[in-house]
Amino acid sequence: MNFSYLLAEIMTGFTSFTWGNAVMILAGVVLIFLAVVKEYEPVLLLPIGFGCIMANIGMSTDAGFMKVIYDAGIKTELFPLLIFVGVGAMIDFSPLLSQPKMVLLGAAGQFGIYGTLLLALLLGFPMNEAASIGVIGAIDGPTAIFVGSRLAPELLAPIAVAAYSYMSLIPIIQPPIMKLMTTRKERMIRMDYSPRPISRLTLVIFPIFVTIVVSLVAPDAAPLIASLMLGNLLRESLVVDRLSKSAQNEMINIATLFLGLAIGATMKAASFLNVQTLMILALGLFAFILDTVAGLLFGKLMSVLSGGKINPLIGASGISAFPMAGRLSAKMAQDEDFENFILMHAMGANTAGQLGSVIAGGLLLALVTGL
Amino acid sequence: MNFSYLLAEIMTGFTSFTWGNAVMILAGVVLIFLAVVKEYEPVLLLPIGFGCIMANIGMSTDAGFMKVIYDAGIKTELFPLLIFVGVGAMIDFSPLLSQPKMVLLGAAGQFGIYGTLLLALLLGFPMNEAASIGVIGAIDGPTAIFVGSRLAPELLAPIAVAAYSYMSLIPIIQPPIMKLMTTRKERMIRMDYSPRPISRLTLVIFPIFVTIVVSLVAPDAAPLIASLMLGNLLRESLVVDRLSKSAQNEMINIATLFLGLAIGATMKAASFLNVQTLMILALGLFAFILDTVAGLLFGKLMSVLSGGKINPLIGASGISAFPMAGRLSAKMAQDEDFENFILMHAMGANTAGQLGSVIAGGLLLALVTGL
Amino acid sequence: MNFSYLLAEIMTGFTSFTWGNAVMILAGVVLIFLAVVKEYEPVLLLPIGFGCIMANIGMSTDAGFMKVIYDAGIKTELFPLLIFVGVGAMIDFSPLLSQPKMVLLGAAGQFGIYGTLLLALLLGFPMNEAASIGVIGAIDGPTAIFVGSRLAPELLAPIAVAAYSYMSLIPIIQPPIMKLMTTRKERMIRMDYSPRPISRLTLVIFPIFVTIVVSLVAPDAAPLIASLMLGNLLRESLVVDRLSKSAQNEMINIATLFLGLAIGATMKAASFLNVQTLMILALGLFAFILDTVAGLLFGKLMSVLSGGKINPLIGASGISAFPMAGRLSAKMAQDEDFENFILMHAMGANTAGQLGSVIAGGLLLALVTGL
Amino acid sequence: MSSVIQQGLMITLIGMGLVFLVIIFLWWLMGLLVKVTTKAEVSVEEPEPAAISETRVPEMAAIEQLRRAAAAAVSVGLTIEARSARRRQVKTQADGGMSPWQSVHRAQQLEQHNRRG
Amino acid sequence: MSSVIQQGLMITLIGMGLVFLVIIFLWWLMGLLVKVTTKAEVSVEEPEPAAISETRVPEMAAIEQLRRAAAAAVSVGLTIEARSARRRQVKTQADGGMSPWQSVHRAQQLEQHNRRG
Amino acid sequence: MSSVIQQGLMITLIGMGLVFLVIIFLWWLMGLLVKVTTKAEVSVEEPEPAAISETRVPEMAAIEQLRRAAAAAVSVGLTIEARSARRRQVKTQADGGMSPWQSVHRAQQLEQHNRRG
Ligand code: NA
Ligand code: NA
Ligand code: NA
Repeated sequence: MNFSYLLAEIMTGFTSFTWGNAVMILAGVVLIFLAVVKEYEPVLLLPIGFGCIMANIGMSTDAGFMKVIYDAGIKTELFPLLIFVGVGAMIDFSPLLSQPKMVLLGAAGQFGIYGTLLLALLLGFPMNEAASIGVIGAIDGPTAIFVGSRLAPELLAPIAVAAYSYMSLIPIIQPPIMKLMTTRKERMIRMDYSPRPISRLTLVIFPIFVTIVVSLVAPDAAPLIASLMLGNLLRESLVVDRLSKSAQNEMINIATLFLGLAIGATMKAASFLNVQTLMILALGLFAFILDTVAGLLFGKLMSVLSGGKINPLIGASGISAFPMAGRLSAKMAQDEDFENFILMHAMGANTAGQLGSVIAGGLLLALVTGL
Repeated sequence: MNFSYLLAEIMTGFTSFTWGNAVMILAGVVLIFLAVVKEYEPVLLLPIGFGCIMANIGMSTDAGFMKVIYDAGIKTELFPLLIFVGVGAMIDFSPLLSQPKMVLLGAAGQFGIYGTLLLALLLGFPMNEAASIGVIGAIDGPTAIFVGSRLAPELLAPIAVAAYSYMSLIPIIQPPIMKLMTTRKERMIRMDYSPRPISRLTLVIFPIFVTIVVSLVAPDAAPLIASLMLGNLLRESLVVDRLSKSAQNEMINIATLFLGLAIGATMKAASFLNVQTLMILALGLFAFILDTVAGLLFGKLMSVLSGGKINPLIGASGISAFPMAGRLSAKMAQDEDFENFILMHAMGANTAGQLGSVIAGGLLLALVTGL
Repeated sequence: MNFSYLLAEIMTGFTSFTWGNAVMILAGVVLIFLAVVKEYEPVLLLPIGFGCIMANIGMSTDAGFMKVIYDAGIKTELFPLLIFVGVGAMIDFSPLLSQPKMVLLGAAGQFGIYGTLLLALLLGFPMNEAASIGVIGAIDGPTAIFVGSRLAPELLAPIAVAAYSYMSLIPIIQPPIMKLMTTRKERMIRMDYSPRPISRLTLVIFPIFVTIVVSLVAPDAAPLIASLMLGNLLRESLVVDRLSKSAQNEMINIATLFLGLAIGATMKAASFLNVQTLMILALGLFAFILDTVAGLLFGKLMSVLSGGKINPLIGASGISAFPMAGRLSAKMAQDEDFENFILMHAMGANTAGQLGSVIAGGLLLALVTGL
Repeated sequence: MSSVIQQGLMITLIGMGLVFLVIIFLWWLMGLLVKVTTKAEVSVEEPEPAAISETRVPEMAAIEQLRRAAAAAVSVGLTIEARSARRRQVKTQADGGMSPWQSVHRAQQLEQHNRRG
Repeated sequence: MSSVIQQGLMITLIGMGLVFLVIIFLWWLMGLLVKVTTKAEVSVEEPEPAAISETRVPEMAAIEQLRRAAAAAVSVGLTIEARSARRRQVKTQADGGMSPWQSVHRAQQLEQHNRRG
Repeated sequence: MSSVIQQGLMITLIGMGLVFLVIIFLWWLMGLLVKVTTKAEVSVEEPEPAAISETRVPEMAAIEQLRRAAAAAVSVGLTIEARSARRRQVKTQADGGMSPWQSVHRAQQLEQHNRRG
């Protein structure tokens, strides 16, 4: 019986611990701090933070139960899709359907994808990695994970972390850009909301149509759009309330918890702590800024074309990041003038951004695969 | 860089689209229409319809996430069994236990299985396929899927679609047969309901006994009966309310949603749109009709033997299709005479039909495998 | 067509039935009886009992759907970990944090592990099996299953059955030992409860600290402690109520149901009914008794050292078995003197026992693996 | 007649025969079970007879009364209102797949839970 | 300019072009859909027109009124209280990711459920 | 003594020793944690001190009072009623695995949630 060997076995936890692990644990603690104290998207940041800690005290996705969860939910793409079913069941498309032109803002908010892709290429990333980084600019977690895990699975950790962290930091990232790019007068533009009536029939047909159209145009985005629209159909059909509620509650909760943990558990110091990760985090921030700028510029263009009837702030909601970006635009307008209530228009643009992100992600996947 | 190749990649959605796909999408839309507007079993028809649409725009069970779901839930037989746990937790066997002779009606309602099997053999189907088609006559979704996927997995799509669609159409299929085969006088027979008291002890022992007996007699049906009776035991034990509620809610909801989607996603035009499918759909309808006729005839026989104390309508509840068939029989009696309240007897026959279907399905599996 | 062969196929259920199966079915019925009538931990005993019946009428974990569930949840260790997330979300560590010395009782309650290990070695079990049997003395289901399935998977069935059955029998096992080992005067000691205030910050930091510390010290226990503390963090963060509720409800319910079924389904007569099993059951009972004795002795020691300010009964709560043991100690004190309210102290010791069990289990795993 | 059809008829005969056999056995078993458990409860004085021997007679009687009351109400001319009320009632039962017995059972269960809790 | 950057620009051009194309197509489709389904409901007398043609105008008007009422309240000097009330209201909407329309829709749904049930 | 038993004793010694070591370390850590976080809250004036420094003292005091009140009630002769009332109370706590502190905490949590929401 070898006592020193036994001691070594007992000490493995300490002997395999590195400074990098300590740094990453600190990063995990910061994420949890942001979640708990600042309440930035705690439902995601808390599991990611905890997963990050786990990864650096021996429970990464390399082996063990976190690998089981990663393989079952991320590799199969099930978690992002289950989350999308739940998100779809939470989305009300009637603000968008009653003012269809808002859908254009959902296209403008995708410029960040390609701007970032180009910058990443310039920085020397190969095409597949550059595209994966660009998709952070879709500003939509499930889309980023879905596309990223197909094009460059080795970069999934920093991409997902960037996507979700910046999304939760939107109330910090967007306002200065909004103030810089719009005049006070523009922000005070009131928008009339006298929408066309939307019938239940429309709301039921819409998700079916969108599924078919987008799946034909961008087959690579088909699973994403189908999940989102399935959730929406469950909601709008009004006849499967049980399923709709399950999708919005148990299903999305559990999928989100494990998605967050699994993403966090990929953040092992050995593979995460490097210059590339820092570059991706910087590029991700760039994507968020570029998206916001493009959205606002397009908002200003629409404002001018409409003869000043459109508040350009709603352009910033077109970036996706549903529903945070929509709420934020409405809040910015109200901060200028408490009577200015543009939430409905902002949510219209925001749901359009959700559609636009999925479409753009699917097309990007097709284009890069097709090269 | 090959631009035309890129274009081809972008256009795959359209180039691979066929007329058959369009027809199947239409079929999916019809199923959703029946679910949403007619409210025929929407919890199942809506996911099946949506799955059917998905299968024909590139998301069939051949690959991708629908294959993951299919392999995880249908191939392993988990989804039908999870659903049965939930169904068992919803069944109250006390009406049956307080009038045990009703259980005979659950045997009569299985003639459709064998009648259809024989007809399918005559039409040239091999034995395993004929038996799979016959099991549509069990008129019970999980049983049909369980037996079908073992005997003839290649026919699972049309079998499951037939089983679930006709089940949701029972309020259309059964009434004309009921009116044709019973006189007004028969339908007006009132049944006294002064049942023996059923103790909690009985209700707890019953599911355990049934599990043991049926598993020994029809081992192939063991998983089905065990799941059903496990759910019932959770319910009747009164001590695991948490588990019983989970089985009746989250578990059955999510299993149903994904079962429906996966079944629908097998309905790819290339493999579904053919004469065989049409024949199976026709044979399935025949099975439903034959079951109803046999049930009613046996009901009439029991009515005569009892000296006119039994309303033959309850025979039609013996086909299974829990709980729709039970409700329908009661409604038909009440339509003749508003004071005629035979719901308890009909539910007794209906739960007997549920047992009979599982037993018959298991025996069929054993017999065909044993040939 | 061979009729006798068909008959044989139909009779397989009976021909493969043995006396051993009958005995095991009876055992299953007894477990269900304890669950339903005596209400001893019905959430676990009922599924285990039903699983035991299933295993002996052809549905063991050797094949079929029970194998699917076993492989998905026990082999991957997911079920015990999911249950721990839910348990963690139910634990309030503030009684422990406000009287930190109570944590010592959580160490004392682990002597049973090693005492049983030694006894099992004396009885001729090899080291890995002896350690697996010893871990019954952790008196914590998930820990026993986690450690047992790694060290001696072939013994998992009797170990898990012993762990859970005796845990549910704690109200019968502990009281006589408590009465025997403490004087009436000791049991009547009142404890003052004027705890230090525990801030939310403390409660949030605590699970993170414990995860890191225990994972470094006992890396083999890392998944267990991380799951438990993740659940606790979900609870104490106060910002992810949705996730916390899902963990405490749907997730733990479904994991518990299937864990119980799968454990029960390993109890096939052929592999379960033997002398070894009886020895393990006897050794398990010994472990429970030894743990209680050690806990009480340590409680008496602390009582003496504190100058009679500590009621030694709370020592019996340090064995883990959260939350039954904590409640029982409080009840015993109250039975002597209705005014004696030591529940908070007992729960402090009980949560300490939960921590101690996980740590002891992890260290045992490391030591035995390191030999 | 081809051999496969013969096989089919054979299977039909054995299959339906066995179904009826098993069902008839269940019939006998159910009768026996109800008889034995009811007798057991009467003869044996168990420690907690209230909890276990709780039969459903009173509730059934209550519902029977309710049914009769509704019938009486109808007969004295309140047909339409009663009908709609009844329909609502029946619909409610139907929706959850619950018989009145089940709902009474549920209520009982809840009550018992409260009593326990 | 390197070939990979050229590829990138190409992809950007095609990608953003297609995104705008698809989105413009959706714009047209949404307009058409709303027009057709609204017309269909007006022209066709369906068996259950109430259930299907239930539009959201009245609720929207109601919320608009609510908004105006709040505004009026503010203008007469109840600024702070109303503000906090409003904030609470907005926060509530925000928390569940629900617009007022959604919540009205939910209520409707519940009501309808009750009507059915 | 056979070698395997020696191994067993060795493991027992190291195992229990380490368990006590780790637990004693946790004891120290818990003390430190409570001290530091309480001090931190007193010294640092944080933006939202109310939300974070919310301690549980008042509730504990309240429950202590409740306990004393019950005791008083018993002493004046209402033993049986109070006992059953108390038992019901204790049972309720036990069932959900919740201490009174936990339930207070829950209430707090709910309240806080409402405050936030
Ligand atoms: Na976007
Ligand atoms: Na049937
Ligand atoms: Na222990």
